[in-house]
Amino acid sequence: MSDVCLIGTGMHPWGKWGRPFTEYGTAAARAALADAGADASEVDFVSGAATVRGGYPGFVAGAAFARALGWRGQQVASSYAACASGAQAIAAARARLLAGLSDMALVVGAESAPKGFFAPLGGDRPDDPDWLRFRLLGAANPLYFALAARRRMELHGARPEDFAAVKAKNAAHGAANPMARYRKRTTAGEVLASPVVADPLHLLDVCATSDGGAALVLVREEDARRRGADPVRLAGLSAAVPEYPVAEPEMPYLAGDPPRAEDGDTGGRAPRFREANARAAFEEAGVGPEDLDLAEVYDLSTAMELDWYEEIGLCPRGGAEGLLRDGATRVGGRIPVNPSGGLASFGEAVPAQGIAQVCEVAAQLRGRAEPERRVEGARVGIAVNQGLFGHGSAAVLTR
Amino acid sequence: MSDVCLIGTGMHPWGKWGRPFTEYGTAAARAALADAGADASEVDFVSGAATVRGGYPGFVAGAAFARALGWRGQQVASSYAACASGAQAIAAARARLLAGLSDMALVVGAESAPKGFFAPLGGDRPDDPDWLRFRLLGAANPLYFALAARRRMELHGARPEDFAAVKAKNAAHGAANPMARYRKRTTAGEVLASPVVADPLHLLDVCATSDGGAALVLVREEDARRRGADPVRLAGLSAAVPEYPVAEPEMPYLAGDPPRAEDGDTGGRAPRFREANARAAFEEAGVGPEDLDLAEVYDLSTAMELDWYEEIGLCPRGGAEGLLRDGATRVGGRIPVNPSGGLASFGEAVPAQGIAQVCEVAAQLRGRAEPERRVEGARVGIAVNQGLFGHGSAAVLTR
Amino acid sequence: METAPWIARGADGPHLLGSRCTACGAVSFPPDRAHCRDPHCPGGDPVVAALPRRGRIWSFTDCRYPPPPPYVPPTDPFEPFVLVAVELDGPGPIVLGQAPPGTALSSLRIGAPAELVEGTAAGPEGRRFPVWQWRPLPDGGGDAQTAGGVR
Amino acid sequence: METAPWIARGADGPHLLGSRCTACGAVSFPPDRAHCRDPHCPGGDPVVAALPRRGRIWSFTDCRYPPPPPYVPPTDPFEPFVLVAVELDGPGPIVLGQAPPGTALSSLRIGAPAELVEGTAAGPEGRRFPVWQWRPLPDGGGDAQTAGGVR
Ligand SMILES: [Zn+2]
Ligand SMILES: [Zn+2]
Repeated sequence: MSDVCLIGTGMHPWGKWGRPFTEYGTAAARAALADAGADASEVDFVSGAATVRGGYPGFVAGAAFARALGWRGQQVASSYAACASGAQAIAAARARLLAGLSDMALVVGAESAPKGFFAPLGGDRPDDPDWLRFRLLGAANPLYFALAARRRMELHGARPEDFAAVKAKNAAHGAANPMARYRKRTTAGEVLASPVVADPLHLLDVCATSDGGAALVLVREEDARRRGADPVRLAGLSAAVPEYPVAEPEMPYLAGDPPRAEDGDTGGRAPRFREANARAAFEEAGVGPEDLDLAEVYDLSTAMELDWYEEIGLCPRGGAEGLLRDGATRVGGRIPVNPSGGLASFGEAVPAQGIAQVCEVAAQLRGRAEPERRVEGARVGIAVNQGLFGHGSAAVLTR
Repeated sequence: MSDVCLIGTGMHPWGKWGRPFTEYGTAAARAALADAGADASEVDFVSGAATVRGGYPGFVAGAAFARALGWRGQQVASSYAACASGAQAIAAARARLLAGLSDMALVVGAESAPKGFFAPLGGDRPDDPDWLRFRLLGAANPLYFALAARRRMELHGARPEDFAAVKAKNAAHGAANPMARYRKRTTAGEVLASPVVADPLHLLDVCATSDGGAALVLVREEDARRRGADPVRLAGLSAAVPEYPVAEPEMPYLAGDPPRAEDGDTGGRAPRFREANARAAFEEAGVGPEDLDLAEVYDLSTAMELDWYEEIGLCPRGGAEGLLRDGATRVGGRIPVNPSGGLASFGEAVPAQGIAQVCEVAAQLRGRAEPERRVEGARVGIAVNQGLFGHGSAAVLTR
Repeated sequence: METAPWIARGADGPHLLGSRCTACGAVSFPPDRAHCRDPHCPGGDPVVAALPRRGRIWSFTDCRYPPPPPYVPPTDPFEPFVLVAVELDGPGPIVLGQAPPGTALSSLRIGAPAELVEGTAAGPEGRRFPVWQWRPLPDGGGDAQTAGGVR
Repeated sequence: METAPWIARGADGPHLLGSRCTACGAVSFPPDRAHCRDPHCPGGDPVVAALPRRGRIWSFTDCRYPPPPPYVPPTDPFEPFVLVAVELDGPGPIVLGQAPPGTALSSLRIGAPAELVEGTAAGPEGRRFPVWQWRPLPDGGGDAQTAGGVR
């Protein structure tokens, strides 16, 4: 099977700009087309990552971006999966290209975020777990992150200082990234001195919400070669739901699933969806965690970054703290994680974030990241994230 | 290129049942799997058509259906395009199958609709044309339908009696369809005697909103043959945006685009997106309008059905009234349109409707429609619809 | 939305503000902000531009039932209103607007001239805001039918 | 939502109502309505079932800033509250719940026992409705750590 390649990436800087999401998305799309050396008229598929916070145009983001860029009768799609929206939009584009249904796909995601905690839509919706968790329990996102962080402390000996060290590492990376919203170094001490949001997590442990936009231009590998582009191979991609039962009460659920009676307390547990997606993407790509030169992981909280180390196979369960403390995941270390600065430096722009992760991995594989945060000679990278409702995605890129 | 085939279809009857959308979707999915003779464990891709009216689970409909059916780690997607959501979900499934990324796809769409006019979400959103059209103009959907209907009367001599005759025809078809919500015959006189909603359209000219669910099981053609299934070929599919400029103020816009200066008043006009989608789907399928045995068209209003006759090529511009008056589009006529009963008999269940149209075409091509509304010996059918924002879709199925 | 969007007063009366592209001249309403939407455009900036305040009726209808929120009916009980689509002179875009209260549906004809007037619309909590409306004009005759009939 | 969902009073005190599959025994909270969610299930119906009212603390945290709507803070000014995840005996599902007001974070330990009590939550316009809460119990010692630590 032929592979699909990225030949152009583009971003609108993250921030709180207060403009419609379409402006960020079209700016990113124009940048991606320019980077690809492609004309907009070559695009025959526009794959939008939708946003639920931009009114109706956000729901039909693919069409909204296509219109803003100039309607040309392109095939169009709009995908939504919360934070995994970007990955699903990329997956839609990859499938069309591999199927030969389209020859050049433009993937775009953008968000214009409200301030503060993410909150559900209005109305009374007692069938909606996302509504119930707020109304019944006040369980905003950071509380879910904090439950997992506390659990990690108990099981693996993580300390608040480790969480803070994740932030310090990522902030140092992000300080050199012109696309990041927060471009200053942060010390672990500053994290620990920031107010506690949800014990054990401090304000600086939890990612903010941002405006931003990101876009990719994708073609089949032979077309990338023919064009003389500077391509990055999208070698593996997975956007899967978990396997039942899922023990953890994943956001936004009120409860997890108990184990099957015949499995007993510990038996028959499928890998968590994050591990499963990473495994599936590695398998498609024909590489493994040992081949990775860098990883972009979804650090909704600093503690969650440590979970990811294990879930993508950088170390065994319980090994993340050691990896972090050894400096292995810093730029310059054995396996840099979030050289972009991660969500710690960006703040989350939901449908754009998964695409931005892929932009970052591509920049590193192309040797184009700023020198201070460059992973020299990188040839294999992964980008992983998670949506609400216990589903997520993983993308493996190779050079 | 191999084709993709439907090997199973399933529906939950349309109505106003007042239950969560996931229940309709899973019921339809189970019916489709049973029809396909497939086990749920064979499905490796769940493609959900999203709903914006079901809370957060509606946005991530693919994952919500996968969860309700029992999470198995399947790849998943959620597509949204208003009324064209179902078509985009089918398109996502087809692409994955053709690319060889998945082997069996389950496409599901379902809606639990509020009563009355569709209204936009809450909040103040002056950047959202769907909000603006209500706040500034009170331009609910039927008003857009009525502007087009009045235009049709002016240009092509349509009469309110013609519109009413469309309803009578479709109601007669739907009366024999156990999946339809309205299963009684309606006379043209009853339509004309119903209250005017937006002149020239009466209450019975405009489709209602319903609950319902529809699902498809798709595999590649060689797998369909190997399974000994009763397959229908998904021979062409298009879900495209229009080409600029679009003269008509399509829902929900406040205005259309003027012609390009150099084109003058009449020149350089691209085909409308509905025509363009139908042409693209015909082209992929290698057939033309002259090969059609039946058509399912999106009769949001009775008058709109007449526009579709011309846009899918059943007759030249201005010929629809003649076709209707001749009885050609009745079951038993030369080219039956909406043998299911159409939206007139179903009422619209947004993300399910496009999938239901395909279920109907498949039922006809398989010779399984109820005798009173069966199109005998049908081998080629089309299903067309339109979303908001001027984009839509067309699917050509062959036997 | 407390103030009227996109209405300005010129010497000859009120008109709409749209955008016009500095490169290709493409006109858009409401105004485009960031980029021209014509895909053939060599690349221009949309600048605010006054649109013609007259045009020809492209189609029309009325609304007999109260639209849902965020529409706020200006009267209680609800009074039906007329909605008109006018193709601006030029030809410019076809722009939707309500007709002034009291306009009879029977006074409208496709192809007949209409002009923009300022009216008021209702917002939440009894607030009013200015909005454009299309007032039908006495029929100029001959070519009106043609102009409106082409598109 | 005016009434407490999924709480019932048994002989030994209040407990949650979940669902149990008639075929495979799968337990779900909140209750499944239409179908069992275990993909290996031969096909059973979810019936309402009382869940154990005790379990072990799986994790816990607190909420120092007021959550956004539809949460309604029961006090003004907002008082931080404690959120607990309890793995029900059985083992049953891990279920989230607030701890009763006044519960100190320092009184909680992963693996320690907890039991369900009825509390009240705030709704719009000053309304209150009953809701389940997790009250930590004096630590039973030995195996508690293990039971809570496995998952
Ligand atoms: Zn231009
Ligand atoms: Zn079961």
